[in-house]
Amino acid sequence: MPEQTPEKKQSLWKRITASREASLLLVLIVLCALIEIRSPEFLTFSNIGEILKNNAVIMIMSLGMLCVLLTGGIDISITSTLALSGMTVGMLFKYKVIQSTGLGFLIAIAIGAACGALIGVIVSRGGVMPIIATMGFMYIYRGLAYLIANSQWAGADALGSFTDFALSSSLGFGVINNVIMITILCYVVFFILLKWTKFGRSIYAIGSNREAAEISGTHVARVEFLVYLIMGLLAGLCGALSVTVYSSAQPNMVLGKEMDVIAACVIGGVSMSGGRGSVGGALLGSLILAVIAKALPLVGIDSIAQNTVKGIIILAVVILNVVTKRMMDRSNLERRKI
Amino acid sequence: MDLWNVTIKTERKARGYIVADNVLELKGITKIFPGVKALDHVQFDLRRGEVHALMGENGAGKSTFIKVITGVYHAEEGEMYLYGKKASFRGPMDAQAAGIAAVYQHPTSYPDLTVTENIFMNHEIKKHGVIQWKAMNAEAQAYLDQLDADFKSTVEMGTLSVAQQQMVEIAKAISMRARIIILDEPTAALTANESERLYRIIEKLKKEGVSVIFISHRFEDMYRIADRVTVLRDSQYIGTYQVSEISSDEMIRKMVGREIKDLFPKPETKIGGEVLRVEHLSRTGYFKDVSFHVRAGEIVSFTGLVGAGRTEVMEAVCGVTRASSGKVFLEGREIHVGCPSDAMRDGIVLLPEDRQKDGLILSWGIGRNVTLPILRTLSRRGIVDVPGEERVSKKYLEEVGTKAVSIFEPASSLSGGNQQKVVVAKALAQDKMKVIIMDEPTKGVDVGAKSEIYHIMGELAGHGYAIVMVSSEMPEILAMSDRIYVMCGGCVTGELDHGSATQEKILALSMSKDGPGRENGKKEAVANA
Amino acid sequence: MKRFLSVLLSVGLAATIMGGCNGNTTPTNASGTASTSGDATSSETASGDEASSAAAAEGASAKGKTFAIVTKAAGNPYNEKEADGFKQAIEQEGGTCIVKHPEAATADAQVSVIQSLISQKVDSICIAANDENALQASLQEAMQAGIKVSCLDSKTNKDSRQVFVNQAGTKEIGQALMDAVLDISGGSGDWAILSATSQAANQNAWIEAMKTVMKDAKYSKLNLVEVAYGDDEPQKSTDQTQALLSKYPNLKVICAPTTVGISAAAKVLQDKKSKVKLTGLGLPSEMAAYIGTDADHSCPYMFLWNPVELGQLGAYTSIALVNGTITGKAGDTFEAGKMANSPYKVVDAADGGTEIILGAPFKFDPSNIGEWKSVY
Amino acid sequence: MEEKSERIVSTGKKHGAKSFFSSWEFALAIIFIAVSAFCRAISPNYTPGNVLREMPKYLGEMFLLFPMAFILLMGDIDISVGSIVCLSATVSCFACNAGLPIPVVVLIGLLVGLLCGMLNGFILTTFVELPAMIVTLGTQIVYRGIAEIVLGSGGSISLKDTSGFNALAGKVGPFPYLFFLVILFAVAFAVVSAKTPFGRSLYAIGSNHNAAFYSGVKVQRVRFIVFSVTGAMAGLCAVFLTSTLFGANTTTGNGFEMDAIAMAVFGGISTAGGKGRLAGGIISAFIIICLRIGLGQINMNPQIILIILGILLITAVLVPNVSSKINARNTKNKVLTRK
Repeated sequence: MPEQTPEKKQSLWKRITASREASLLLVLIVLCALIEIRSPEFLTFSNIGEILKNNAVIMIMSLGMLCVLLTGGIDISITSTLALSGMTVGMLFKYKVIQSTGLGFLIAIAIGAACGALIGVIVSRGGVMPIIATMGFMYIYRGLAYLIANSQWAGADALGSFTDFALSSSLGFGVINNVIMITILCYVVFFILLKWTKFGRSIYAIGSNREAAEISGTHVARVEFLVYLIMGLLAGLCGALSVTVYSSAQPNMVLGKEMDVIAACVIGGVSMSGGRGSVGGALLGSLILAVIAKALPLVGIDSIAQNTVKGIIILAVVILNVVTKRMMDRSNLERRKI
Repeated sequence: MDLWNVTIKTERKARGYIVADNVLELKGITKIFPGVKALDHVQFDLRRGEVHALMGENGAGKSTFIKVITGVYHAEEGEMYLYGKKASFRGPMDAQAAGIAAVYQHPTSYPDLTVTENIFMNHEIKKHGVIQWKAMNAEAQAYLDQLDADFKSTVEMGTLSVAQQQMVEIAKAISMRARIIILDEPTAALTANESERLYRIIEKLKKEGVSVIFISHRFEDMYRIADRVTVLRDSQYIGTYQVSEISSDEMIRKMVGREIKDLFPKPETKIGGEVLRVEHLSRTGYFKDVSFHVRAGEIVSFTGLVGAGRTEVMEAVCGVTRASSGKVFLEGREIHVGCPSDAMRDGIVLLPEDRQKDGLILSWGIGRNVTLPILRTLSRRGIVDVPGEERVSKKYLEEVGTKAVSIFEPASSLSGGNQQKVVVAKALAQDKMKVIIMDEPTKGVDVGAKSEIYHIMGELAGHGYAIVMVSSEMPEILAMSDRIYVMCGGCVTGELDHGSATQEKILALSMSKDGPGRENGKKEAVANA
Repeated sequence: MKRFLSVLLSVGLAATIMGGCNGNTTPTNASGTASTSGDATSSETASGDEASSAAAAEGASAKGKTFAIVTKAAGNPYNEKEADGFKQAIEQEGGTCIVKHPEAATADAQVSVIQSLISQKVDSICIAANDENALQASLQEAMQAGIKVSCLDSKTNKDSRQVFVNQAGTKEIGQALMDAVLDISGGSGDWAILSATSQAANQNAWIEAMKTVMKDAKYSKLNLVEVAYGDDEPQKSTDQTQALLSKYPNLKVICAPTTVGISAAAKVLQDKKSKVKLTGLGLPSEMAAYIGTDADHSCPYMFLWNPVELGQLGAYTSIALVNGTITGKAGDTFEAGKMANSPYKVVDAADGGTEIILGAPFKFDPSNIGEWKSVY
Repeated sequence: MEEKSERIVSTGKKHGAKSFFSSWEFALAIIFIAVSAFCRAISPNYTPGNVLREMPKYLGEMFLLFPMAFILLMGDIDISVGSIVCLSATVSCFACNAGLPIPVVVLIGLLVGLLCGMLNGFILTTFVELPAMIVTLGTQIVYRGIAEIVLGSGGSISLKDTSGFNALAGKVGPFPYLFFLVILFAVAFAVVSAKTPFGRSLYAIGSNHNAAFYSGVKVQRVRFIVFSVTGAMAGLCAVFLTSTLFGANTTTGNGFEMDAIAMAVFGGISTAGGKGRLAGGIISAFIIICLRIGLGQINMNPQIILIILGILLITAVLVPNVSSKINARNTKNKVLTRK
């Protein structure tokens, strides 16, 4: 069996292809290198900063989606949750109900968490298929966002000091922009959560074998509930973030981006049937998508072709993964002596 | 050598030494499911360091009883005493905390996670909330070494064979410092020598003063390992006996509630011409150069260790997987089978090993299950003739004597034996059938049903069907088969006929060399499905 | 299975036929419709009595009639202002107003809105089209049903409208924007356009106009490097702007003739303290923070018309069409209440149809932005 | 413990009158009547004529519902249909503007859809390990992307000569052709799913695809066929959409996949596969359509309509689950009290 052949026996290439993260990192590096050759201004500090800042929302939400997918679920309501919380905060600032940035974030997160909790209850207690439950809430939360907006936007002028947050780097010790800093923090927290805490492992356990998890005393319903709550919480945070980053709150914020988040996770090697996937994968997946989106205009591919390229890359990555796995299995079989 | 000194290494508060003689005692346990009484005032007691067998037909309530002990189910009535103190478990966690560990029939493992994680799931080694991977891996490896396992603790569970997975489960039980270990049909999936290894482990545990509850359908298990035996029937408590003082016939009577005359009815059938011939069949990584033939009215069995490639050969013959080389002849004519439907068209029918997963659609009525393969023949102008369909299914289900309320009863509600009968009926319904391949036909089937299935096999042979049986159970192989092919490491290592076959010969042939695991094979079959 | 279908069909027909009988007995008057609509719509449609009281006060040229305005999308303040203006005017004239926002900013969604309005037997529809041709079928159906159809802000093709209420002559807008670009760039250099969706009729028209204006010799030193599309999404607009900046290092001016695009671009430029300057069409309330001539403001000045007035003009046009004052032929004239340059005249439009022009685009600069940002 | 006799006693028809009246489809029929009556009450314009006139706009999406129901029955999902609609609408518009006769244009539309569907099917059956969700997510982006490229910077195309497509939008009395076509397909798909071996194999695959495979169902072939058919139906939907929009643009068919799935699920078809009947999906589709029309006629805020639909969807799934849980508890108590 391949697993029993000692690691050192495997060539470097094998080890890279064996680990999804490693191969993705390779892809990312090659990608960046190619783009850099085409347009040298790509890998500048400011440019990378922009990439991270503009995609912070996707990157953070793919963390939540990672957890959801790990339990074998899915959540397509996240962007609606984002819009609802973001819009609410925007309006609160517009009508001078609140002034403090911190409070704004707290409210956004609270709203997001509430939305997530509701979904969590419906899914974990009500036994509704996640895709259906979240599809329903996708309509509901988006609708609520529109109602709250009541055909108003919160522009830069209305938001006032709240928009400065995305510009300053007070959290990043004056070096790293706040938004990027928050992203990094989220990733650190989730890395620890998933790898080194009981809760994290039970998420994997549920996705890997639900019945076993129940029998061995994992509180499946509770964990599932928490996972959707966390997802909502992150979506809420992202609501506030995208308001500060684009210094405008509009009810149709990031419409349809939930698919990008899911795509990021899947490219990152997260299995949609649950149990498999890692924070590193989510990071690389969302980074690859971000780089592509940023790079296409730079390398002179008409931005009209952007979606096509994105889609093809998604397909290519997942198919490639299957092919390599099959090849490895075959070579293992052939190595067996009969 | 002492198993516990391994666990002492871990800083976890050692439980006080047990003095009570009765480690575990249950009185008047009653468990009720919607519409069904699964346990009716069952009693049970377990002494320190004893192996207590729990016997009974499928559906007698053994598994339910275990789940009550392990806190998965909560009994409506009855008390449980642990070390003399009254105990009631709110959930599995309580049972684990109380030192009760269960190893279930189908290992309840996490295929995507490593062996270490499987062993330490829900009792990870943590330092202020942070999981200590190094320590866990090391400790897990130590347990595996104690059980002289042949795999690493960092391996993914999904890649292990059933026997290996069971070993992990036992390691898990030890890691929890369990004083009471429950083994639910551990030997069902094991071959003779794998079982032997398990027995040794159990004896080791006994010496440590661990009490073991042992569920099995195999009498040889009970006689080999158990001190006392408790029998359940129809969710009722029948009695508890000293194993040394009870004969197998008595046991059968107590379990089945009636006399079973000759368990293996092997009718004398006249053997006709050759029906199926397989020549030099090979599949990379699974089996090589396998040749065999079956004649009409003949029962040919394939045996060998798990992983010898028996199932894989049959799957290749029936088109579940593709063979990489070799020829298959049916009545002298070469046939090319690409998928099961091709095989059925030609008259080769496979009764898969895992009838729950591959044999039946559990949520469907048994009638529909029977007619699924023959719907096209049952439909006029492309429309299924439902009354006709129901007639046919009823006919064949009765022919094999399925016990069910109606043909609309979901397959999931039937006992293992009856499910197997449905699968057989499904095969019989195919009038083209010439060869019937039964993969472990009596696996997880209780004694009563077993003999009935043997009867059916005999009748089929009588009707001139060519029968191939894949089995690991010595008694049935020796009793039922006209010829026996023994496989090992993907090759046929010998062919014995009814007269000359003995347990020793078979074991010798099946251990002539050690073969690869079979799990990947199963996986691929699923992938192709 | 067939049983279910038969159940379904019979039930369906039964219900609708039953409906039919009642339908004939009850007189369908639209104000009644409006008032049954519950709180959901009270925010949008006039509650009947208010309208009638207003009608009593005025000479009531629109009394008892129902006028509908269909905006491009919900949740957009510009559309909202437009609708407000429309509503004010209609209610002053004593008519009933229905404001319809489509479910999404697509022609597809607008079709069902129009269909619904036809069912409600409104007297006129004034629509800001999401697609120039896609609405033809339904709007023609509406006209056949005797409904007067006019467009405002963003036109449909000439066959699917009677007249187009144009916020400002397409030529004038093109001219104004080009002059702005010329002035801000200092007469020469690279400049780019950041538009909304690539199929927005009015955007494309203005861009075309700018290109034609640019043929003039005095713009010869200006070099239009790219037309980018931000799809009226803040994020996409931001990405596109940043892409423009990194692609064309010596870019001088960005012109964004879209309210979403311009505010997104303004933010990018202002945050980066970029030397690139911005102009275009934007809402004062959105843009106030960015307008200024000094280094830390990204937009020296921009243009827009007053959407409220545009809505009002739309309303008076609808009324005029319904009362038969105009038929949509070039040369017709009509009174538009107390509006500035009333009476208005119907003139020939570039696409062969006719249009009514509100006036020249209005320039917003540091001097006047303060007063306007609170208005719209 | 229920009595198990030696012989099988076939207890008559399973789908007896009782199970019919307790079936989800029956409940839906009731809801449908209720909704019609409700709309009738709130809007005086909710007349047969008006409803039939407004319907075609929504009917087109039902072409997606039928095959989507099949896909869900198999436990798969296809979220690329909306994009297929967009692509084949675009292509057929170009074809029409190229002056091809309308039948050819329609065929081209269908063909494009079919090809897209076949590509989905091909990928899914060659790489069986991949979940349909992610594959169709990929193709969703690609198909719309191709449409965007074909449409170019303008982002939209409109028919030069609308006469051909106008003919498609024709009517017999108050009934548009589309209506009859939908009914035709509804019956066809319903019969196939309920009465034919093929339909039975769909349920088999959805319930346990291993067992289906071992029982001789050509699982992958069935999947390929269904996904291809889905594509073709999307093409049909596109053609009729074009006949109302006289053109196509990059937003054409946005969110159609979600609508189709919602209709099916509201109709009692489980996304887990193997459960539900097409009839339910069809009735629920009409419920949703009528509700949209009715609420539209009273000028309700479209966002509120969406919220209502969302709530309906969730409750439709939640209620049966919860009630079954309660039933389970009750029966248990019965047993307890009996002894």
